[in-house]
Amino acid sequence: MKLDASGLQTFAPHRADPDNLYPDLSAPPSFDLPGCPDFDGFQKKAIQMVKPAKGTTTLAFIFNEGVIVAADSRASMGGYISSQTVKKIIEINPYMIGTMAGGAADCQFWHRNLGIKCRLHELANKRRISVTGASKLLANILYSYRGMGLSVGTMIAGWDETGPALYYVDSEGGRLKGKRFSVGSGSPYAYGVLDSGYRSDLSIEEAAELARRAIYHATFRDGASGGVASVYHVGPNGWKKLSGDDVGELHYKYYPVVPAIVEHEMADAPPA
Amino acid sequence: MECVFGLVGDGFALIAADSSAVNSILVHKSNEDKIMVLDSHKLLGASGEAGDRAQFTEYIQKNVHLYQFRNGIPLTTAAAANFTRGELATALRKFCFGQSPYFVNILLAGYDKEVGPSLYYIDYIATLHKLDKGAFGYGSYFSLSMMDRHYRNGMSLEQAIDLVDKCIIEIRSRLVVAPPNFVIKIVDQNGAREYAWRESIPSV
Amino acid sequence: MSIFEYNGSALVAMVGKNCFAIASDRRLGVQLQTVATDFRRIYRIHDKVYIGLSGLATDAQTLYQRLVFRHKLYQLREERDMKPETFASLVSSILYEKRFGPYFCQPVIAGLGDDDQPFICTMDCLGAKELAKDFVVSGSASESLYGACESMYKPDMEPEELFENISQALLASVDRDCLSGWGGHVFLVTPSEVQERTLKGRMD
Amino acid sequence: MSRRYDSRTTIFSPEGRLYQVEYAMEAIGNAGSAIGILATDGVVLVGEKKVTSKLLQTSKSTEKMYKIDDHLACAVAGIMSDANILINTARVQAQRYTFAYQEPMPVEQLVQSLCDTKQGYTQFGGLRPFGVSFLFSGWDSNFGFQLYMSDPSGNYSGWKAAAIGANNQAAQSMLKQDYTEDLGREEAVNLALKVLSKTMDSTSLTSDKLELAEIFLLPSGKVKYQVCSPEGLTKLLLKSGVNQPAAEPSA
Amino acid sequence: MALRGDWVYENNGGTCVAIAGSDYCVVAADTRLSVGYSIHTRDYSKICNLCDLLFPADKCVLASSGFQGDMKALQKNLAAKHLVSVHLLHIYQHQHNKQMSCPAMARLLSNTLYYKRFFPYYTFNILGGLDNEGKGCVYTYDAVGSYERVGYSCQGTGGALIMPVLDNQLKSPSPLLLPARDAVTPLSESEAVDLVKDVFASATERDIYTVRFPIFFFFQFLAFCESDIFPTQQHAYSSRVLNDPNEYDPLIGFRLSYRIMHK
Amino acid sequence: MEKARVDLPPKGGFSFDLCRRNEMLTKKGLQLPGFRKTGTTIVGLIFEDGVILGADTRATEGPIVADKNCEKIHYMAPNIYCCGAGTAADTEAVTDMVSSQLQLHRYATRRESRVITALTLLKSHLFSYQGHVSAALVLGGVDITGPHLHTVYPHGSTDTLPFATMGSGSLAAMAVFESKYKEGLTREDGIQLVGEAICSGIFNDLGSGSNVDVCVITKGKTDYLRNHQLPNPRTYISSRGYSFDRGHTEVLSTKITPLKLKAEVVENDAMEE
Repeated sequence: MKLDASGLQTFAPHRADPDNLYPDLSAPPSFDLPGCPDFDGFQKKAIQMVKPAKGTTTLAFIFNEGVIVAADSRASMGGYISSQTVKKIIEINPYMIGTMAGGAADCQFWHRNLGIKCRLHELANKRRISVTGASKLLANILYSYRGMGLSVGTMIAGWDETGPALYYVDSEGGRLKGKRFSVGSGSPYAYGVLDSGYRSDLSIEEAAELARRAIYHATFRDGASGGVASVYHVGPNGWKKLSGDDVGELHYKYYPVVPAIVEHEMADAPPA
Repeated sequence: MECVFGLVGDGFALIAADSSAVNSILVHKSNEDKIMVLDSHKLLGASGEAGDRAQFTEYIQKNVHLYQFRNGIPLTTAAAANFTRGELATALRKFCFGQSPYFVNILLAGYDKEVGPSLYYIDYIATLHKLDKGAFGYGSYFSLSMMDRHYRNGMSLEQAIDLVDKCIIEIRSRLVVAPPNFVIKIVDQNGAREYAWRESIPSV
Repeated sequence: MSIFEYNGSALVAMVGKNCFAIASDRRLGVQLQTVATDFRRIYRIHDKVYIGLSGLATDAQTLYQRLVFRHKLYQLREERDMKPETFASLVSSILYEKRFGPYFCQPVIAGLGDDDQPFICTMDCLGAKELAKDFVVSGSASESLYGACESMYKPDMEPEELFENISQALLASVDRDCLSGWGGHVFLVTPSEVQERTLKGRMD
Repeated sequence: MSRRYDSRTTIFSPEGRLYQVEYAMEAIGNAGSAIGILATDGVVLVGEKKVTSKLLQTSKSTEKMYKIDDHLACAVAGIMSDANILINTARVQAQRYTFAYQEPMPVEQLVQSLCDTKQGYTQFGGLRPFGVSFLFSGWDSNFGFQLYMSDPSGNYSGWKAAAIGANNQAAQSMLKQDYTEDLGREEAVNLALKVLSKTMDSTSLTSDKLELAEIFLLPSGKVKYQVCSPEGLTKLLLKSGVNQPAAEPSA
Repeated sequence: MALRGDWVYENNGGTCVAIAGSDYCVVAADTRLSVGYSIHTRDYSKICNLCDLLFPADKCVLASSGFQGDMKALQKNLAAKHLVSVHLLHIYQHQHNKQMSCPAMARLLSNTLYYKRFFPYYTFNILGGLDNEGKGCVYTYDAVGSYERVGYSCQGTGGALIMPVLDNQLKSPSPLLLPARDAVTPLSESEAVDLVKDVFASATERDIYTVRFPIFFFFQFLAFCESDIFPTQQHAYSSRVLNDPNEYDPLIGFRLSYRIMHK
Repeated sequence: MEKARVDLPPKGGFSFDLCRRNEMLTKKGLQLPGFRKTGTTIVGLIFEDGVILGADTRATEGPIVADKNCEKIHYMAPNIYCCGAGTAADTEAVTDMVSSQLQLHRYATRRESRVITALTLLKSHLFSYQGHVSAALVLGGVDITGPHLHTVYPHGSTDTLPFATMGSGSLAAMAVFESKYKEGLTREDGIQLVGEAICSGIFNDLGSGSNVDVCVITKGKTDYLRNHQLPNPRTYISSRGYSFDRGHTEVLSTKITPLKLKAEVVENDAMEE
């Protein structure tokens, strides 16, 4: 069954060559489907075997100075950590960034795809796409693959005419506009710290510190999060990466350890 | 949906637990006190299936009392915790049909003269660990990071209660099936007692 | 997720020039949630025999308590400490007794035998003994530990160098495992003294 | 007339006595004596060794003194084979308590549980009572240093100083005169040796006829049970001037 | 090996490692193809250099472990796509012999893997080669196309065994750090080859799928260094085949052939 | 109030009290772990004046080699040895149990044990557990009635053969035996053939590896050639090695406890001062 892969239009340069040298490769690429009766069973077994990288902590919130977006950088496959240096905040364009949670491949691919679509929107309409529009594009694509096993939990943050905007989009087709979100296996831990520290009148530095602290606490308690806590700030003239701190060092900054003490225990021998 | 969490402060230990007794989607009662006073200086906060929780905690309470009557001296908190863990572990292996193993997670807080306050985490498969701050249930996700953030060794009672309130507010705002009411009990050198209730709806 | 990975653990024992080192991580977790970061997995049976218990924490604790029970009686009756080889057989028989309902716990035993010959051995959860001359590993990070130790091990290391190698092997391996880590704990035992050190590791 | 009543251990005689228990006490009277003294900073147990042939090769370091647990020891007077059974039971009870509570067993509870075992043999089962008296010494965090004495009837009582075995009445009365509340461990040892030397019928007191064991606290706060070596004992005997002037070298 | 009903995948074992240096990149893989407990062949290369008839893409090499059937299919698919893109470039931008650089090939591989998202290629890939500035680069993938540029990586059944050692030896601060920290001085080429040989020997000891056959062990290195700064038009690279496949390396006791493509 | 039943004197046999809890854990979605298996190639053959047994020395846990040099040839009696394949714990335990039974039997009969006794004891034990005790054994020995070689399967069935192979490498080993075995082999040829069979298992079967153990049993003499061949030395020792200088690992806290040295037992004379 051929799937509607319109979302997949990679705009290969228009071919003038009529003799269609490479027939099958010229058609827009579409997803191969396993020709087996039980598609869901197949997906479950394949995913279990392939164990795509998963597990993460990302958060974003709007405050008076704009939007703060933060994420960790660990990808794990089952119990094994496949990487500690995954870039989970994806720069869609200078005014919009997206976060990656759930399946790493799904997020990477569809964010790249979204970047292409936004660029085309700019070329077609001579003005940057709004965050609402971009998040709607992604939500529609993900919804069209609903039930096929995609796993994406992403936030689209940016600054457009209406000012700072933040959307949460996931692979179940959900799309929520909001001021404060955290996504991923470490999100409840992040929420704990985020909610108690959040004020809309935070300075940029305070907001960045709050985000960094929330990511750090998530990495401390959640096994699937760790690596580097990256913090971005989206202002009127686009996003800017504020900091990237290794959570291993952050821990000893927040909870400094008294220098190594050498303690000699009394010998068991009774007093001579 | 049950939330139990506890922490150790300066000269005291406290346990907070939700107080809703639920059965599938029904809330039978919202002021069920799930923290039992084990003996004069010990609190036992338990979460898990209602039947198991009541049965097992009372079984432990009666045995602890029996020990005190028989030997004249109360059990230390460490001994009570290890005793509870031993009972839970052996109960898991009982062969009585129809009785599945106890499904009960326990936080045991106590005060001893020499050792001071202490808190023990015993999960339903009888893993025992002494710690300064611990939590069970869905609420644990929110309260653990909150406690990590604001907990200091040797906190005063006011600071601790303020932290507990923060946790409760966080649970109420973020947990989908958040229990409305909580009971807080503390134990220090003058004994174990109920400290306060935090009720967001009048108890039914 | 296998039962061995429920709590997460990492254990390694390495032999040096008539000394040995046994090291473990410090995490107690419930699947991905970290409950405590000061969990002790290595126990001292007596001055010259240490045992590390990886796998399900509750079984590790029960097994340790039963081993102390049996070893104490042996000590009282024989008026001497158990040799490591004998102790390994004791552990193997206790594990094999539960062949069809096993303890989910893989012990690593390290000790100084008579005339201070280092002895290390590990078992699977049924008690199949594996005596090694260089190193033994176990836990949820065992695959990484195998690779790390295989490369980093050198025969006849001095105590100080042994400590550095075993710590580097442990830290490098737990940094590749979600379920273990959060610091390290190393016992370096030589005929004249025991050095117990806690390592500063990544806490993520 | 009393013969008819003593064949069954669990039957009272018309005068209200359990003959088998009394006979057991009689048997203990013949065994080597043992003295225990509670000092302010420890408990001292001294015992008289009956069998002292140099050909004897004992597997155990001490004949009269037994360690029950790290914080608990006992001195035995009576039939040794019976004693071994009871000592093993005591050791298993102590480990069971530690297995359940991960704490050392309080001394009185152990003595109580052992005496319950002994009492069983005076009321049911039709078996003869154990011919053994114990002096239990130990330390626990509830009551500090303690000394208990138990006899075949299963009765036990706490003592500041006590004697069991051969001519224990004489030893007991001597102890009553000389015991003072503020005895330190050294004075307690000297007193015990003095009392023992008087009650023992053997001519001279040498280290191979004696056993000395102490329970005290190490500076690190841990309890220590320690048996005194023969050399240490000889020095002690000389120092406390207990033995006869002609201290011929011990055989 | 009877196929089990509808299940079309198999794991042929084996391990591959790649280390990127300042001006070289070492890619190594073992040469055993096994199924279950038995060995199909001892002489199967998991490394392919994606070259095709017209345009030898010598800038990067793909090593992959897992199901070798999928790997063959992936190679053909990738080579075909590469041919199309280079050919089209050739036609429309009049750039002859314009090679697809390693980062470009990496993106192509990621998309190719993702197009099979619902019927995945069961291969765990490593792409090693040189980027446009001639620096070594290694890209590591999961099976459905998530990829990332790293300094070193290893995949396959021995992967978990080798990775901690590489971490320990090649630890460099994460590229995500801000303020950024400069990378630690990478190993020289010979040190890298030595490290790879050692980790492979360790993996061989402990992983039954990683090959170890003392007499005949074909161990293929393909080390690339940027060829000299060649004029845009003329495309030349010098490849010094160090030694012919049968040379017996006394040090490590097995047959070794590696190609160093030098600047 | 003590619970008397903890650790009663062990009444022998298996205790099943953890089964219930393990069942509950598996219901919760946790899988049971695989036990250490000896992938194994074990062989035995009869030669002119006795029996030769051979085994490899690799124990595996799934794809990982758990033990590179384990002993698979177990002592049963001075004149009887037994190679074990299958679950490592089962082979070890069942051979230990039967060897102690044989020892008691020798005390009772004051005669050398017979291979048939060992065989019957093994097969009845394994049969009573219906294969759940999964041990596949090659039992060889020389007794009063001459040399014997048997194989025992986990379910309790046995064969009597002139040459036999078991374990995952048995096919490779049997190929060598089928082509080269002949009656009345000399001792050297026998050992050489057994070594060759084990090596073919080691190289062709992934479950077997490392070294070759051989045991030659003849009338009145048994020599167990542990690590008879070492065909797989570690292939490469990195010239650089991994030396970390002192203090490379950051330490949070150190506690040093001196041990009483065994040499001078500190005997105190508390009464000294």
